[in-house]
Amino acid sequence: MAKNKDRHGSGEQEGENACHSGVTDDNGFIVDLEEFEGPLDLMLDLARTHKLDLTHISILYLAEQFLQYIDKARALRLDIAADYLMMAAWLTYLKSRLLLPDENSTEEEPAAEELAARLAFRLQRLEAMRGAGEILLEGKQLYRDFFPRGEPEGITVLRHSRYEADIYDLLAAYASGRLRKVVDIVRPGRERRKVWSIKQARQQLEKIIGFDCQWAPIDSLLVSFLSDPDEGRTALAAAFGASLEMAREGVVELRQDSAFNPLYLRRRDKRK
Amino acid sequence: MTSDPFVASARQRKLEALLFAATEPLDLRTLLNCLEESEENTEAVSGDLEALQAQYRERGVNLVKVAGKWAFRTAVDLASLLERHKVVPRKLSRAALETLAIIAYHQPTTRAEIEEIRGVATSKGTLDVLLETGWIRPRGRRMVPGRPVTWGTSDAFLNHFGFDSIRELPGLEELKASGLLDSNLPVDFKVPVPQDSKELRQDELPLDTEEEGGI
Amino acid sequence: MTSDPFVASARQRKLEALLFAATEPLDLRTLLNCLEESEENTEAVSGDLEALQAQYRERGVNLVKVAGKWAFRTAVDLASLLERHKVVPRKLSRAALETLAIIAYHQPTTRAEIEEIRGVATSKGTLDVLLETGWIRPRGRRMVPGRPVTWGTSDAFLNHFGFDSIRELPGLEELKASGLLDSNLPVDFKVPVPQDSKELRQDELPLDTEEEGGI
Repeated sequence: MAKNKDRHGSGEQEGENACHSGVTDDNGFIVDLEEFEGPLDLMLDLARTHKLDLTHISILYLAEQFLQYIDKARALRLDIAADYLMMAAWLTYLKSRLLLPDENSTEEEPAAEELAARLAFRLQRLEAMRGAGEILLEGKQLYRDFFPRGEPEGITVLRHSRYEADIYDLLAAYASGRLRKVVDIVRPGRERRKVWSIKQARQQLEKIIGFDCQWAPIDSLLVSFLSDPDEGRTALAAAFGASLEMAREGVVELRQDSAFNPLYLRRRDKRK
Repeated sequence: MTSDPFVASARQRKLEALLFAATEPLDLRTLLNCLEESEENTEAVSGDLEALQAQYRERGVNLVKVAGKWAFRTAVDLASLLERHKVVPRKLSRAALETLAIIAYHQPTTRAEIEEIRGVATSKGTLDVLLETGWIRPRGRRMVPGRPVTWGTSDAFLNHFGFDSIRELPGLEELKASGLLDSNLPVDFKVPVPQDSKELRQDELPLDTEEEGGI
Repeated sequence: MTSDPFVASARQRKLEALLFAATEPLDLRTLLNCLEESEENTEAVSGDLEALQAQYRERGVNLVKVAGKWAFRTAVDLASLLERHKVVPRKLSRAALETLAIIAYHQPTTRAEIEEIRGVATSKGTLDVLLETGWIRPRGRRMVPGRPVTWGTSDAFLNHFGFDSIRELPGLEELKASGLLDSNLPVDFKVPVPQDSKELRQDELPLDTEEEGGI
């Protein structure tokens, strides 16, 4: 059995495998559970060793082999993984069911033959998959049996951008851009000019009266400068203060016909 | 006369050039695209590919179809000549090879099903090794509690083993006939056919995108 | 019959496979080595290479001799075939859209004017992208110090957005009605009536020929 030889031959293996050196029994048979990948693997190995035909398998015979093997391992005080012990227990049960007439079998329990068939099927299936894997590896493989071109020029993909935009996106971008600017102008204005200072009002008045010597009502003079009508009140108040100051300095003349009438302002003619 | 030029149509020349230059197998759609041929000519181009395949049949280089795509490959009988180009593949452990076979023949299959067949728990490392080869891929999730990932083979698998389709897996028919591809009992006798189609099966759910590639 | 297999001798097949799989051009000596042919057969192998060259002369793949070494190459006349053109749809950035719209409404307009309207500096990239779309064009130069380029929209712009004339761009009232503009706008808020006439305006100078297309 090549597998056993291989495994034993590899001697010191790392980790958990290291502590189980193989132990040979009278038939030159090696007991080393660590070598197997679970109970099914062990059973397949036993079936092969004993030349059992899995298609017409004598499950009973295989079960006995398995149990013997486990007993041997147990006698040698090897650690036995739980799944092997479970399988051993199950096989003992199966063996008893197969050996003893099925007198008290109930409808719920599958017949012993069916249990045996199920196990035989699982073994066959695993063996088939194992074989399939080997056939796969023996088949043709890239870079082993056939080769692609060694020096392919390759197909260059040239990417061209095609820009997409629809008219709605365009208009929305325009509108929001323009609105942002409007908000930029108005918002700081609102915050800053909520209250006009006298100095601010005076600057504005000086600009206005610079080119007009006619009487003009202060409030209408200011209107053209207000981007926000709400500012009218504070602007007027500041302008009134500024105009008094300017009148005192002799820069402007003020006139009001009667109480609550519009307050007129004009630049004082320096020639007079 | 072996030195007579062998004749190809203009389109065959183009196909030849494209397939020679390509770094990977090309499918019919890509070829049509590259040739700027309309869909209507699918049949004709397909015919040209078959003609080319026939022309190259006895040459040192063959035109083959892998994973539904066309590629030039050296003739298999000349492998020994190309020794120095050989890439020694990483040797798969018995567990990994067995798992690969189970995935290939039983796909889409879950880890639990693989473990059921092998009779042992599959270590994370085994699937990792297979993922590294690029031969397996997570396909989706099985519509059962726990939503386990379903595994299948990739185009790279077909490419590597030179199969045009997963149906070319060796011994597939025999295994099917014997019922050994059934993951249930033989008595059930419903035989799944391995299929690696990109579409999910009825009992599969899509992978969450962020989980793709995970176990 | 184009689908007849074309015939090659055993040695020609091997040469074919060797040259196909090679990662670089191979000289005669290397080929002899790989074939395990003795020096005596140099002439014969050389003859086979020439025969192969003749066979492939009219194909999409040619056997060429470069710097005394042999290699398969795709036919020179099919080079353009090996460039696949892929059109990638791309969305314009907000900045680009806004700049485009400003150019459309305010044309002819300079970069400084665009920046003034947008209130932010326009990156060079934005105008480059718009030039790439083909939707804007440099019209001329504004008659002011520095002679900045004036920008306008092209016929491609009208084409893309489906306008017969630039005057079909919605005006202030339509923009308000569509809800894109707030109805509480300052009184002096204006949306210009766009015009894209080919003639330069009075304050525009022609572009110097060599500068056309530049910024």
